[in-house]
Amino acid sequence: MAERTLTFVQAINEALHQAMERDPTVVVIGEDVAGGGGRAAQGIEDAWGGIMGATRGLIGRFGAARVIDTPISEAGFIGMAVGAAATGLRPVAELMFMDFLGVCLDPLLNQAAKLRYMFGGKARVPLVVRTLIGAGLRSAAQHSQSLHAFTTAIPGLKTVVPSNPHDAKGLLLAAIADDDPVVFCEPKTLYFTTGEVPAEPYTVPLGTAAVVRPGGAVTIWAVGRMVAVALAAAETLAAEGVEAEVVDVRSLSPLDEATLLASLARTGHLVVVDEAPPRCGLAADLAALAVDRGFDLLRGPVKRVTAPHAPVPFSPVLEDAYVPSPAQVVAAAHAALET
Amino acid sequence: MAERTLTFVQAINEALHQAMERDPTVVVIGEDVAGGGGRAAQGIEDAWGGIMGATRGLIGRFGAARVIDTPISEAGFIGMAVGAAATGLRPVAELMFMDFLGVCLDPLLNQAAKLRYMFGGKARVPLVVRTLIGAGLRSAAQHSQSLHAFTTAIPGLKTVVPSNPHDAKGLLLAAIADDDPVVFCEPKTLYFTTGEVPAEPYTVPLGTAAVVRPGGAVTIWAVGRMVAVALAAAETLAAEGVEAEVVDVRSLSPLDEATLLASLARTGHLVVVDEAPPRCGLAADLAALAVDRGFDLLRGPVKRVTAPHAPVPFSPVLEDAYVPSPAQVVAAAHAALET
Amino acid sequence: MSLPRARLLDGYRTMRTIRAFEQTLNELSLAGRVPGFLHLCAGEEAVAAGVCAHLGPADAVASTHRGHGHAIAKGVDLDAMMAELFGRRDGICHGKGGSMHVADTEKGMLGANGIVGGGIPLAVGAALSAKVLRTGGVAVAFFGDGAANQGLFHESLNLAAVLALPVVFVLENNGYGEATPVEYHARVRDLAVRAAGYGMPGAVVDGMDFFAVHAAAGEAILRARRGEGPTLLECKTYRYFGHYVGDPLTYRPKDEAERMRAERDPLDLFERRVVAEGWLATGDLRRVDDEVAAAVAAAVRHAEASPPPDPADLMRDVYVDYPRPPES
Amino acid sequence: MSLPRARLLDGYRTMRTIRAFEQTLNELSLAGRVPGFLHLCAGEEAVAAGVCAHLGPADAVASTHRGHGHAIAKGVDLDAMMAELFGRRDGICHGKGGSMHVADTEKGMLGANGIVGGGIPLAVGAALSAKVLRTGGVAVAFFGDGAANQGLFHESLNLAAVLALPVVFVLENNGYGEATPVEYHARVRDLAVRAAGYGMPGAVVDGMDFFAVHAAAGEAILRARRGEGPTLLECKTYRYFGHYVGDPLTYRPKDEAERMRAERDPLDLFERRVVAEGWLATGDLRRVDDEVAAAVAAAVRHAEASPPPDPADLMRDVYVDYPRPPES
Ligand SMILES: Cc1ncc(C[n+]2csc(CCOP(=O)(O)OP(=O)(O)O)c2C)c(N)n1
Ligand SMILES: Cc1ncc(C[n+]2csc(CCOP(=O)(O)OP(=O)(O)O)c2C)c(N)n1
Ligand SMILES: [Mg+2]
Ligand SMILES: [Mg+2]
Repeated sequence: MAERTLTFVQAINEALHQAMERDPTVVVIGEDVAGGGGRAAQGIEDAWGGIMGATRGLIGRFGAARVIDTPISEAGFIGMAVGAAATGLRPVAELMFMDFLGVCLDPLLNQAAKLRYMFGGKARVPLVVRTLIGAGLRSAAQHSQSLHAFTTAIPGLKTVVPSNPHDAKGLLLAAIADDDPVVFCEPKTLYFTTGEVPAEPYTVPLGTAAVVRPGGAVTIWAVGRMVAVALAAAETLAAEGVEAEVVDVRSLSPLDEATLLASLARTGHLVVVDEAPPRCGLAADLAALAVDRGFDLLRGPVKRVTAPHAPVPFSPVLEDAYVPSPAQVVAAAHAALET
Repeated sequence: MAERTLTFVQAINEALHQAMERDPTVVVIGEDVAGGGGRAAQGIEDAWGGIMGATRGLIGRFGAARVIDTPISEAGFIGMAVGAAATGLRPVAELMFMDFLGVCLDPLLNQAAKLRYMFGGKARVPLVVRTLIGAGLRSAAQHSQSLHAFTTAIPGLKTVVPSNPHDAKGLLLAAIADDDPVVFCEPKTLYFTTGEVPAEPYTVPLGTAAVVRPGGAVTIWAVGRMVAVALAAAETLAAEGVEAEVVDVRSLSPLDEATLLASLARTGHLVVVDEAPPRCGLAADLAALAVDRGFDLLRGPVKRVTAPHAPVPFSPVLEDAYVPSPAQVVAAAHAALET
Repeated sequence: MSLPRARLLDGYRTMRTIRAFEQTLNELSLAGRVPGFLHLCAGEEAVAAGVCAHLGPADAVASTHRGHGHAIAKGVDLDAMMAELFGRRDGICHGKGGSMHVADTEKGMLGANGIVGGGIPLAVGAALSAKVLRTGGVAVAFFGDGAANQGLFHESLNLAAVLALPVVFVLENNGYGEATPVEYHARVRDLAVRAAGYGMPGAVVDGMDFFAVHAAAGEAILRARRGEGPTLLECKTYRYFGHYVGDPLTYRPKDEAERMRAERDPLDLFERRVVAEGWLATGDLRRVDDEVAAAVAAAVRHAEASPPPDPADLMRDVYVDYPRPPES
Repeated sequence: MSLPRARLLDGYRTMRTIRAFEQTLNELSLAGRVPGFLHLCAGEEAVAAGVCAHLGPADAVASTHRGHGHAIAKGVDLDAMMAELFGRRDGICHGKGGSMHVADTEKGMLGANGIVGGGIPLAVGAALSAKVLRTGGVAVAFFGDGAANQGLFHESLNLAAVLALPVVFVLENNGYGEATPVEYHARVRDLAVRAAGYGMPGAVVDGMDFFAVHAAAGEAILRARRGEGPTLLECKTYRYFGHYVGDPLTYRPKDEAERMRAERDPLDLFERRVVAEGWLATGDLRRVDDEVAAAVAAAVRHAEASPPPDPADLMRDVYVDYPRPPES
């Protein structure tokens, strides 16, 4: 088949179309996922299609019964989505920015994640919550957070973070088909990056990491937008004669420990790169995995590259200093190799 | 001075009395912190004094203007406390169970933690949120969580977890005197344990860990209720001839890395014990610290003992299996020492 | 307005079962024979019975921490429920949920809920399913006066109104949220007035009167089934026991509960009415009482005979499917 | 009802400053000279100006993502504000906050807020401080029609009513929350009716009319100052620009904004009234226009001349005091 290039957001959009096409129980719920409040009469139904166009065209194709604009009531509509998931639908809810978890944690933490367990296995909650993460758009402290560790920490939820258009489509289709609640984090600065995306529906299974660059000297585990940062660092390192192996973690929960540790076994040195601040984050989680199950493989310290322990600043110079850079990853690789 | 023994909850209650006595800007806010809706006229003002009595007697002494019963509106009253803290008061808000963070994360995540930074240093938010954590009371999945890693992860917040009555009083007085927002986690199963508590006001500074049992063979970092579990394990290990050093982390953010790493330097072997599930939790965070800054000190894998990746079950046999036990800590110490 | 004899007996049986269940649990809990905390709903039977009389298994209810009555009225098996409260393997949730999470999705019971207000959006979601899947079903959210001050209440009601969903919001106003009287926690006499803020009908009903609840709920549920949208029904009721078993009850006048029991007891009111009207005879009711007493006693025996869960099942049912959970 | 000449000029100056500030920013942003996203409030000037005319520095306001107008009306320095929007060192927040977090606690401006509804409880907290510390101050929460569907709105209003706090809730109903019209997101004509659910007075005001806002806000603020509790004031208003700069505005009729500008513009209405009544002369207003234009131009020059923040300040002001932050 001929190559076909889509942007990240087009890949998401295509996955939503295909999932809704194949399964009439899939519904899309969120603020302005159509836009204009579904005012078909005035011909302005699909005024927005999501703030960055991810849900564009859905209402025209599938109608207002399945593409549901909501009031600004995240706890209400995500809670509704949980209830709907437990009673026969497969809702895909859009939480515009993951920062807004602040106003709607309960339906995820205490309901979606726990219903099945609390009910002794009698419930299924096939819910997907799509949400934007990451800094870089000069949107300051309340619109730039990467809170994927919060949902990874919650037993009963699954969490994925695609790093490219191909995985975005495949992981989203897998998430929608999954019978458990999945938090699907979309790094917003990747939205208009492009990549090859097959036209037919396909899935990237949850619980699989991917080696995106082979190398024998040092392993770099990275997630989301940080995969590209790790790859850029690997280029610099290669120029120095240090071949880094880059692994895209991509499925945070379930975690593909085998692929991660196999890479560590090949290199013995490890850098973990994550866009969130350091405390109790994914980088710490993965470093802990390394030092527990992978201790015998380690020939040096595990170095983490993360955002600092601070809110995301607005000013471009500060924000640029905030987000982990290839240079920081290179330095960390040096430190990891130093022992 | 003669020894004086109080329960954990009495120590909290005494700290609240002393803080309110000394500083008229300290106010206590929460559901039934007095109880009976402050119905002084009917002589039933202090009907509850908090669900477990931590705030008992305050309304009688300081009046309804400073001891404020609220509706069941956690986001509202914790948000109110944030606004009050930014405008001259030192509120101590009670979030009955930390599980309820689900309905009130925003005022902590996006407001209290970030106001000062977003405002370029122009605000102070001297807020304390007291909250119960932990399993053990057969209260099932929504009343038993230990979510201290969630607030530890948030830059701008401080988080402490006392493990005994002495520290409960001293850390609470330090938290109330502190100019930053502090989440004060109270392990509910410790509430009626007793310990020596000086009568006069004193503080245990935030950012200090405590070596609670010296030993040279293996270090155990533990927090909250797990300190006692670690100490029990240390007894068993001592009987085997293995002297464990137990460090009570107690201040999760800021973290006393120096004291923690100094102990690791003495023993070279490490077990981390935490009551929360494993993913992106405090145990992972501390293990990551060890393998980064303490790698050269490590002579074996860092073993974590945590709750499993599951919600807290109701049934006593399951809940007992859920909570980390001294036997698990002993086994982890053996594994940590094996290399 | 009368009801067929069988419906009357059903209503009475439901209320009597709830009463007997709760009284038995109060004793068992005080005697230390049931683990954890219990929130009992004795006194509030007419609400659960009057509302659920209109519901079938395709209809859903979402409940609260005080959820035994709703579960019983929705047809959850008594034996399995009692075993759950004992934390046993044969419990309806295999011992994982306990009192605060009694649930049976097959019966349309979406669970008691430990989060005040937490069940409300779940009911809205069940209503969305009914609407999208055209099942003809409706959903009911039960919640307390205290829950009406949660943001989840507000968002759920507005959302249901905006989407015109088939859901009925049943506010059980028992006068208190924990120790706090409703007169303190809200500055309105009737919380039902909040419905107007969502453009939704609201009504106040005597929640001690089975017939009043039955009539009002019937109307609201019919509206919902017809696709005419949600309703808020405030049922004024009362809990006889404390907030939880063991509550010292320092916050309410000593004689308040006695007065309610004497004057407004939902079972007494029901009995007086049906006997006065000649719809049922006292003997009919006593027969039900006996059957219920036997059933509850049998449920306790069943629960006590049930083995505890297998600790090996600790990690079961966290997910439908999860490749190897992390070690800890 | 007239106002002293100085107050009239102040009110006009505030509105004109907001208008000029927002129009300038629209151009700067479209030209790519300001980083990030901007939510402009042109068209809504009468609300900020009419309300804040009653407030002093001891009074607090909490604002929204669309907060420039509130900040200006509350007296935040124009130069420092503009520098903030440019992300510069001399910004009122030293470049850390930007448009969505413009704040000046010394002026009682508790911040724009990126969380819809997020500022409402902060204002309630400022009111609590005023009450406990007996400062005589009041607090005002500004928020939009969309925010009225957030749980934070509900909880805050009820809490303020229960505690009888000196706070005024100013609902700026501009007809849309993002692309969603209020007719879709709520099933009531006036959101002010929600006040009744909290036992609080609610009023609907023409938010394009400075005098109407001024009068209604004056009354509500006086009530608050007298200890008589909170009020909900719904101001019907309109935003001229899109939700954010760059919004294609596909969701509203093409001529809607033009019609509003032509018929209901708050500055025009003000001018017509004061001139017709003979309170001010057109020349007075043109003089203010010129002064404002100069001030805004100066603010832009100041902002552009200000250096960017020092990257070394990245970790500053996370805490008042924190022993060694974790390395990363
Ligand atoms: C979000 C949340 N806040 C607080 C609690 C603690 N709590 C449990 S029941 C209850 C009172 C609920 O009052 P109401 O809604 O009137 O129900 P009732 O107990 O009277 O049936 C409270 C505060 C909780 N479980 N969840
Ligand atoms: C909790 C939350 N949800 C969603 C958003 C995204 N958002 C920003 S502004 C806005 C619309 C707000 O509408 P309204 O309250 O009417 O204010 P307006 O923009 O009209 O001034 C939305 C949905 C947000 N910032 N916060
Ligand atoms: Mg109640
Ligand atoms: Mg609006």
